[in-house]
Amino acid sequence: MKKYIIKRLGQAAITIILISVFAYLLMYIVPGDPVYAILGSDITREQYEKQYLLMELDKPMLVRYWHWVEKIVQGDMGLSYKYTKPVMDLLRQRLPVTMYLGGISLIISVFLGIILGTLCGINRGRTVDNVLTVLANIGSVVPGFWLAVVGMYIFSIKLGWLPSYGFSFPTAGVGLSIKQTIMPVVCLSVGAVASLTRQMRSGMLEVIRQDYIRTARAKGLKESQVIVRHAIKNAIIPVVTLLGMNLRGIVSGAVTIETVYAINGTGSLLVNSIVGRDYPVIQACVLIISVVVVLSNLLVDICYGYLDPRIRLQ
Amino acid sequence: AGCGGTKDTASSSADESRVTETAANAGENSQAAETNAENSNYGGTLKIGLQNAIVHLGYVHTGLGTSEAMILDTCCEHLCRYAEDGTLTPWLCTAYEEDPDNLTLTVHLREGIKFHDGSDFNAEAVVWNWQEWTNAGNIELNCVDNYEIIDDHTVVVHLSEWSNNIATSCLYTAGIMVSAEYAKANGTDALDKNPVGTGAFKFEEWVVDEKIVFKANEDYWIEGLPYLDGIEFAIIPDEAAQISAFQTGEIDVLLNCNSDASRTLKEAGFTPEAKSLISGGMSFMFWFSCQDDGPMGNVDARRAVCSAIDKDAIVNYIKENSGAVIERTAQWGPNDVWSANPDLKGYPYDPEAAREYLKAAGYPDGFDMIIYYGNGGDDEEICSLAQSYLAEVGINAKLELIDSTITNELSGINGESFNGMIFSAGRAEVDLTTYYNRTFLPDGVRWVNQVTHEEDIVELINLATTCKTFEEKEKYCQELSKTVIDDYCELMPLYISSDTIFTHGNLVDHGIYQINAIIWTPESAYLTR
Amino acid sequence: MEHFWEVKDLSVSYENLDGLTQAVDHVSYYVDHGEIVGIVGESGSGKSQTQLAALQLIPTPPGKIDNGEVLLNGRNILSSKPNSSEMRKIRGGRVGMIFQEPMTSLNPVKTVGFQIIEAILLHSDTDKKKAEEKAVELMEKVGIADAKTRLYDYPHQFSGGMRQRIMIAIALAGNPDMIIADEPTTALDVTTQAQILDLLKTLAKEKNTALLMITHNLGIVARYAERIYVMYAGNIVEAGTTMEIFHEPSHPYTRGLLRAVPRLDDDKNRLIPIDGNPPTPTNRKEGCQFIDRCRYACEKCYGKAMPALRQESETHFIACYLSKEELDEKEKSWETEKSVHKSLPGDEVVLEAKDIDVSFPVKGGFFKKKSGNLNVLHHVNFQLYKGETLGLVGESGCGKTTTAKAVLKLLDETVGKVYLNGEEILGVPERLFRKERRKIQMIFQDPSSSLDPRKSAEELVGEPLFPYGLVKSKEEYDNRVDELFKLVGLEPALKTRYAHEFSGGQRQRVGIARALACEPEIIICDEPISALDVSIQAQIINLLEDLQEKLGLSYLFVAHDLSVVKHISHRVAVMYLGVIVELTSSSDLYKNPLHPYTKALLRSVPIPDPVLQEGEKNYELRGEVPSIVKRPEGCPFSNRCELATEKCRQQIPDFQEVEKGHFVACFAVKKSC
Amino acid sequence: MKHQSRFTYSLKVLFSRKLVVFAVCLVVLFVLIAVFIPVLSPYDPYKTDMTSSLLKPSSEHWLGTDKLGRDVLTRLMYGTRTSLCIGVLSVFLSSILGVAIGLISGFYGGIVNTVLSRIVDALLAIPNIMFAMALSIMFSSGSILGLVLVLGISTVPTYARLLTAQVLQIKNSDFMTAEKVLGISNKKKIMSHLLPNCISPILVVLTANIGFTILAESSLNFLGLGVSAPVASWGGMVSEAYTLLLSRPVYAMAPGICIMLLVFGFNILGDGIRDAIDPRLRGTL
Ligand SMILES: Nc1ncnc2c1ncn2[C@@H]1O[C@H](COP(=O)(O)OP(=O)(O)OP(=O)(O)O)[C@@H](O)[C@H]1O
Ligand SMILES: Nc1ncnc2c1ncn2[C@@H]1O[C@H](COP(=O)(O)OP(=O)(O)OP(=O)(O)O)[C@@H](O)[C@H]1O
Ligand SMILES: [Mg+2]
Ligand SMILES: [Mg+2]
Repeated sequence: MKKYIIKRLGQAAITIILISVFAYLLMYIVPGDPVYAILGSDITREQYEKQYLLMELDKPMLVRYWHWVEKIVQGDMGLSYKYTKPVMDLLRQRLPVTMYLGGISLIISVFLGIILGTLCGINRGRTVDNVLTVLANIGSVVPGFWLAVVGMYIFSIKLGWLPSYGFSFPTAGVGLSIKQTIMPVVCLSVGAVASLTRQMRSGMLEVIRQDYIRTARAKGLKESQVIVRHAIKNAIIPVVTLLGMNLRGIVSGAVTIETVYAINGTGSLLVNSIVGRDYPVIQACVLIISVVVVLSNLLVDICYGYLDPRIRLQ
Repeated sequence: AGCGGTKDTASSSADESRVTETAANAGENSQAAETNAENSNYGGTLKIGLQNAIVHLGYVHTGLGTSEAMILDTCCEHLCRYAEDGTLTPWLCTAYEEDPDNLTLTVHLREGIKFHDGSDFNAEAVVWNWQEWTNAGNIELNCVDNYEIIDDHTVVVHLSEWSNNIATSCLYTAGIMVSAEYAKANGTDALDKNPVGTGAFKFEEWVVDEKIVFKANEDYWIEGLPYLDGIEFAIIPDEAAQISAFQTGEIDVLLNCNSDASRTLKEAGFTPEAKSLISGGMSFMFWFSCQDDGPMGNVDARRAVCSAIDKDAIVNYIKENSGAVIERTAQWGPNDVWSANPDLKGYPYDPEAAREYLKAAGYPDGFDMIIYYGNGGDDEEICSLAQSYLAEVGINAKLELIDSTITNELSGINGESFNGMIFSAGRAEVDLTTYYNRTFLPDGVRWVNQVTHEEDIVELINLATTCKTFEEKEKYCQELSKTVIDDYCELMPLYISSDTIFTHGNLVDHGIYQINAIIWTPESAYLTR
Repeated sequence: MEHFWEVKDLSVSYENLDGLTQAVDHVSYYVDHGEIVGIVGESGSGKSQTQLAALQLIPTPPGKIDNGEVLLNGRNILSSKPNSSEMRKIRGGRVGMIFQEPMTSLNPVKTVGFQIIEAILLHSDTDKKKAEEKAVELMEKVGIADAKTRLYDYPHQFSGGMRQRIMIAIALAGNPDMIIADEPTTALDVTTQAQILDLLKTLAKEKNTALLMITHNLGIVARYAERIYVMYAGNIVEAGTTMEIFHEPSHPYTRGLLRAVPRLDDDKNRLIPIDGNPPTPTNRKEGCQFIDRCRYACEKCYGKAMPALRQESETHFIACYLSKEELDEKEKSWETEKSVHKSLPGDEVVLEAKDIDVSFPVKGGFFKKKSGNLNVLHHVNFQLYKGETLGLVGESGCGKTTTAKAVLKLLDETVGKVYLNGEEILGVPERLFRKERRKIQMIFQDPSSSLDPRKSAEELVGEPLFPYGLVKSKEEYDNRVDELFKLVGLEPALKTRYAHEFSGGQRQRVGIARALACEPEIIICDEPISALDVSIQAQIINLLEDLQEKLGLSYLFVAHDLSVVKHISHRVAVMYLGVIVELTSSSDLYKNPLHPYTKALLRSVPIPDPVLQEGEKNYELRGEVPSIVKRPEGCPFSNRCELATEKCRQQIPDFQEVEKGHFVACFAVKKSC
Repeated sequence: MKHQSRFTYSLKVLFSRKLVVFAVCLVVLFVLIAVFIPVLSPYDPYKTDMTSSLLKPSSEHWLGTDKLGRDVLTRLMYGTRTSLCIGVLSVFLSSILGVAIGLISGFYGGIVNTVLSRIVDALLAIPNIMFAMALSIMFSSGSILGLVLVLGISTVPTYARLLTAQVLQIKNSDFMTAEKVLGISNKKKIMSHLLPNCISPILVVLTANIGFTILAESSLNFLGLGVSAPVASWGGMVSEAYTLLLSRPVYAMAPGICIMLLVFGFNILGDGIRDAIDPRLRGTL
């Protein structure tokens, strides 16, 4: 197992290095002069040239990449063009928000997905299964932002139950925080719940056909015991490997949902900085988010090892 | 008399009464406040919804965006304010005198005012602010030779050459006052995050991209003001959320919404508040890329484009749907101001004429072009409409959405010419010299690679900035306007729009957008229950 | 008379897209206390479904128990609901079950201890502590060493044989009165098979537990069962005591099976296959199900319902319209058919393997660095003569396939020399060797995975024709393809079909035709029949023999079934953990095995003859088959060998000729020539 | 099953589920609409008419008109064309690129595979929408073709990974060994044996991905990075109408519902095909 973890760590490291290259390269494939991005309109030639040199735009790309990496290793991601403050500070504010929302969504969707998927799987072909399957299929096709807008109209304007925008951590007041969190979390989770339900359902169907389930039944176990003790853990294994994908989906969802609900997380930061060509921020966001995804995948793989003893020993 | 003469005399004679008037106003207001306190509710925190993210706040010496400038007015004040008729009126100063012959501007400061950090507002502070303005690379005060401090509350500005804009520059543009002592102690960068002014509200907290909070200034120099306990700006970029937050009462005021939001709110029973403006609206126009080798480089082709589009119809349509006050104009600035040229025709809608122009330009069957537009506002609809008009005379326009960086790049000093036009908005300035020089002079910074730098235009601009009498300036400006638009057809103005707000009707004397979008007088606003 | 367990008229059907499947059709049988009863039948004949349905373990829907009753001590248990507590008490408590696949029948994510203890707790009132003790006891009883320390290991940490032992422990956990063992050893090696079956038998006899043993291997029932039921297509076609079934087989199917399987003790030259394919019980037609494949069928048999079981003697029942005499009569007329024509090999060596070593790099660590070697083959030597069949047997994982691949030059890891017609081939670059590949072809174990599912049979068979210039024109091509089809006994009309549209036997024929298309001299057969049904195996074996005679081919025939290898080969090589331990002529091998491993192997193979089995001392080979990863230092067999000495544990014995043509690698065998 | 060709059998499995039949009908309906719009609608999707702006649904305009007075239903139908075009073409593009990369990395294995896999890993870690956003600014033409490129390229890694795994698996299968034994050339092995056998799982993902691409396109549009006006696209219509949800619910909901229906159709179809051609694939994606 230790070997396995080390190996996966190594792979993750290489992946992260590559991501850093991509993140850096983004700046060059995206059109738009970074000088204008930093200085805005109405700049004089002198201002332009000064800034051009300041940003080392005259240096070869590899040199700049190297400088960038050097700084990142020291924990410095540069200054945001737009906010003129260290990107690190920005991320320190924004990342927890997205991680909090994303984390809650992930937890909720995993729980719901597993429960609903199991329900579908063991009731295959019955009404519960049919209804839930259709719902899951619908859930996976609703555009998140659209749901967010529709939800806002219903729960904020029509019913007045939930606030229309904003986000705060529970430390700043539990009641408000919960109210503000409900809709974004729902919008972020719907897709993941749906896909996890589907995955869990098929996992369950697969497992339920297995010989060891028959063995468990032949022992004289109750059906519920068969499912809880023998089926679920096995069915979860393939679902766990797909968690990484779901995480990626949730992060993607955050981009639009955060914009709609005026939540200052990494998603909205990224949108703003892409539109505003705030390159240091784009690079940092892409890097950080991808690294988070890579690390979560790593975590998932390790969990996978613990869930599945067959992997653990290899 | 110098060329600022007309204003000069008017303002100095009005100074005294103006000052007393302000004081009286304040007194009245404070009385009203007391009565109000008994009957209805004022105080509380005013929440204002804002769609743009705020980037700079207090470091006044860098150029501030529209919303930023307005927000800063919550805590910082100018030496002068604009009256509703657009004239400069003393506020932190009590009076000023311009002397074009001696090249001086004398400013008398109000006494007994303190900055929020407790330091005194005095001549030294004012001079520091001006110098800081110039140090930051702004060109407005470049004609100043030196500042002479007569006493604690009197400053004389000595000019090296006369500029008829000097009062505006010193007293309004560069006349926003922040604490010099604070800046000296903490560095000017600190001001960016923590503005320290003299205003009715003190800066409290700024959570980037989320909210900006101000608290009432107990020691405000006008007794009894402000009424409100605080003001909070909430930044909500999404339109749906803005509408929703406003309707549910999460915010009291919604600033600057586009026509969709206006329409929805109007249908929900709210009335937009907007003032008909003499100056200070936004001017919406198409800029041609006149230096391009393609059809756009041909003045007749540009004329064809102008004539093919029914600008009046488009503007009427926008007017109907929008909450703002909208005025169709064929000039860069508003229609009824001194710089406007009543003879300017601006190519009225005439498809036949358009076809003629096309023939003259050598494109009888029309041509292809691009229309760039930005994200937001009603830009997309306007451009779509323009496109469908152009299609009727055979001009095949392709719409392309670009973002602000690309717009800045195209309009900047390295901008490449393209075969088309770009839809853009800018401040509708009455005094053309403030913007025309940035654009049409060969060493300008805006659209320089797109507009033609015709000799007659350059000459008119120079004449307009350096002339000493107002009449001359009026004449040159009007001529300039006609030359640029009618003769060379470099741009196609559509309309001027005021800024609008929606309130729940319980906000009194809010002072928002009374003069223009960057000026706010928050001190006497209050909420009723 | 009341039996302990009696199934009466049980019918099970499945309904799904393919149509209605009558998996079990009016099956009746009984088992008494302490009795060992066998049920034999080919794959799909409904053996498992009968048992699962009796315990109401079939999935419903799509499955359905149409009618019948299952009497446990006279009480019909089918009247209880599938998940009722009575039913659950019976499962595991009265009737324990062991399933076919030890690899998949245990929950991979739970420890074996958990799974055994769970079963104990279900059927007794003990507390957890006691249950744990009992679990350890059970594990020791089924022969797992260090039971205590291994209690909380996971299933994958055990070998297949050990897992099957754990399954037995689970089945025993509830102290059942009957154990149903559903093909408990199909997936295991012969030596392990013998161990497991012996264990089961001992346990059953010890406690007077009834044992229902389901299998498709006639040898197993002959050796272990007291009474036998033969199933075919959902029906029981014959029932009787073991003696009756093997010595007076009545039903044509039983007779056919006995004639079709090669026997270790019998030198018969030719197998007599059952024609056709086993039926799929889907959308089946009325009447005798065997009729299409029956060589005895006459007008009497047609157009009627399924024949009922007819009592022949007190214990002997058959389901056939023909009487025993009529059947015997017919059989006599075919006696002459058993003609002898086994071709004799020439003395020209066509393929020679000299000191072949194959070791796979074991990769590990951070950058997949090579961290060691897995030495799979060790000094493998053999010669293959023209027209000869050389058999290669050995337990699973011993390196048979690796040997086959090595001589085919498919493994880059191969070290040593391989001579094809006297010329070394391992050193030749692939680019140049490609044209030579024609001469040496291969037939694979799994006929379905070795045929590209997306190509028609014609494309598969004809593929090498043009590249090798074996045909010139399209016309020639078509003719040649047809010819090849006929050669392997397939209708040329079938050539447009895709692999999955053939039955297993036909698929293997396509595979053979493809190998023949190149006009090879040598064919390497890697377990070509082990994936096939017993009745089909004989067809393929005969085909291979015929082709050898017709085309003078040489075969390297790899298999783990000693009887088959002995039957088809001129000479046999026995492999153990990557080392050939004995090589001799096939008759010599049975009569005069020299290596202790060969001896053990021969004695593990069950012979489908109860009389012969009687005399056989059931030889216990100690321990599990070790994996190649943990090959002992010296002689690979040293840790299981009764005769092993210190020398054996330290040195690898040479592979030497001890008698003429008889090679052995063992220190205990003295050279006599 | 024996005498039934695989294709008809697959079809039978496919259509045995009512939901799949429904999905197929949906997709077919949308395709028909996309093909025959000019015949179906009397209105010009681009002709603006400011006088009939934002009309409520009526017998003339079944779903009302949009801000510029264009018939909403007509534009929705043209939007079908856009969405289908983008969905189908980008998936086509990405699968071709992905298959090529997957084939190369799977067949040659070793260092090529290691390098490509790491790159694919890295790309897969970058959330799709970010990748697409960056790309869409890069190709900032706002044209359908641009979006096809953007969405196509951003999903290439998915296919590449899937195909690599597939190739690695098939490469070592018995029938590929058989080809080697027969002495068949590499080129023929890849083109006529390896590739056809890798295609079917790709087909499944491909169908479902059309749906996801359409969703992604609408998200991009919502963020202002979609097709430029005046081309009608569902995503564009959602973002142009969502603020009008209260006053013009039909206009605001309709494009969203269309997106859902079409994506739903493709998803179910994908699931159905998967079940039909290879039940073992269930749950692996
Ligand atoms: N779920 C099912 N749906 C349809 N048919 C089924 C199902 N399960 C089993 N069958 C059919 O029932 C028949 C009998 O199956 P069964 O498992 O009893 O065979 P068996 O004799 O045990 O064979 P094997 O030796 O392969 O285990 C088979 O033809 C099979 O196709
Ligand atoms: N490419 C490989 N890399 C590493 N080990 C391998 C490789 N191929 C085979 N082995 C190992 O070599 C040993 C012999 O394998 P081989 O397939 O030759 O056995 P076999 O005798 O054919 O067994 P079976 O009867 O199960 O087919 C096994 O332990 C297997 O795990
Ligand atoms: Mg079975
Ligand atoms: Mg093998």
